[in-house]
Amino acid sequence: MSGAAVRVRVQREDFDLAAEIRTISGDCHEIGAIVTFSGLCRDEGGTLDALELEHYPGMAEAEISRICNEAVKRFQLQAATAIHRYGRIAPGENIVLVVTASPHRQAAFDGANFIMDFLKTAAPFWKKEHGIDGSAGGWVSAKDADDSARDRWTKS
Amino acid sequence: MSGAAVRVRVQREDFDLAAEIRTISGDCHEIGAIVTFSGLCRDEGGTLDALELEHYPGMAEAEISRICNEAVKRFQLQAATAIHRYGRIAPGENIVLVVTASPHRQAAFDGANFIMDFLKTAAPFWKKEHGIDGSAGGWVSAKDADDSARDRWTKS
Amino acid sequence: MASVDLVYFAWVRERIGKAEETLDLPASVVTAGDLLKYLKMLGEEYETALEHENVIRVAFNQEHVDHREPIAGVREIALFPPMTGG
Amino acid sequence: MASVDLVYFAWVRERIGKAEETLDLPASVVTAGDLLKYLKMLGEEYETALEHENVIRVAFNQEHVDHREPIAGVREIALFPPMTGG
Repeated sequence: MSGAAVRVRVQREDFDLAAEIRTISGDCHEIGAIVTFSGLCRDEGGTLDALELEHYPGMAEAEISRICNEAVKRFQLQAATAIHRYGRIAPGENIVLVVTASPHRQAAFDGANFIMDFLKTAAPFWKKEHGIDGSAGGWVSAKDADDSARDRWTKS
Repeated sequence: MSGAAVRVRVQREDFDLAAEIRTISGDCHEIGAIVTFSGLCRDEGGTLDALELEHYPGMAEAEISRICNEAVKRFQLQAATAIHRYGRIAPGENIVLVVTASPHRQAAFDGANFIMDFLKTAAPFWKKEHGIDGSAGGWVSAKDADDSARDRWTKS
Repeated sequence: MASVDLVYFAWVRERIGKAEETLDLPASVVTAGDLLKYLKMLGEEYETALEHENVIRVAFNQEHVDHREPIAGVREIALFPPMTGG
Repeated sequence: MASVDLVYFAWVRERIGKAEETLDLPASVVTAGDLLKYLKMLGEEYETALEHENVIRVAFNQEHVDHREPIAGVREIALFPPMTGG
């Protein structure tokens, strides 16, 4: 959709979901649906002290922008915002935010879903777990399920 | 999921999306994904002055609760909130909010999507359009597309 | 004769010209579908409102029901068009 | 000899023991895959980091590329494990 706004940020600090929605919906009264996805750090049954998120500065922003622009084109979104945090993130804290806007609800849902699937598998971020016992539990492994989730978008 | 919180409100006033998320995520650190859907009043190319939303008090709350409980069970959600407004709603204003929480992203997406599809087709609300030319444009017709969207959840 | 509260919404309400009423139904009115046919005999406004019976939705005690559902024991019956919320 | 900036992330970075370096690549290193094989000859730390070549992801100038992609003209090459963001 021409003129659709893509906003991408990679930052250490938390984000303000309500403010991001206001930015998108502020002036446009043709938006019918806004979907947000927030990814949070789980405490893994109380064993996790924090996640440490490493990223590739520059490429992280570029790759997320590519993903959002693809989603805007594919689902005719009016806007797409994606914010990904890095650094140390404690259980219950936000990791990632995606916001999509569209005249119709299914496009907004699909757009946010698509962005998350590709963000998981293509945006250069890596999670390391720190246990409450002081251990650095090691790097989180990529999941086959995430690749499958991504691949469903390329099936005919 | 036992103990999952379903919150349903039918109200004239606007809602505070951020507050609803805080209510859900406040104490639980096992939530990995929160999806929100906001349905907004479009201005229909500048022709719409306002929507007037009529509802069936009592049944509206009951039906939305049934839908949310079904979603919680089906997608193993940790929480589901649905707020539907009634009365006069101007372009750009919120009509409906759905919030779902889950350990995993696809369940949160599917849960919110499911709730919206059934809310559109089964919750007793009716929209009447008021044009900027002073006309009461009549009652919005139900869409076959909404029935199809609902029916996909019962296939296979 | 069973007494039942009827409530109407949206254009069903507008066409009938009232939001609610209490009626005593004759014993011949067994199902929701029977009720629609019975109401259409009560006057032109009902006839207009319920003209296309198949699109009229029915709720018994605030739950959706099929037109074949028996009314026995129901306290509140609602008639309304297909819903357009969300 | 082409000079190129190499950047490493996550456990690739930890195992190699540095986050970045600039290397002059011999002419025999044509593709990303050739680069991985070349690096593994530079020492045990590279060998450990790049042991399972097929899981190592490569980016040229901050864009994902296949292991068969030719390096010619590339300024910055990144090597890293499969991503786990989101």
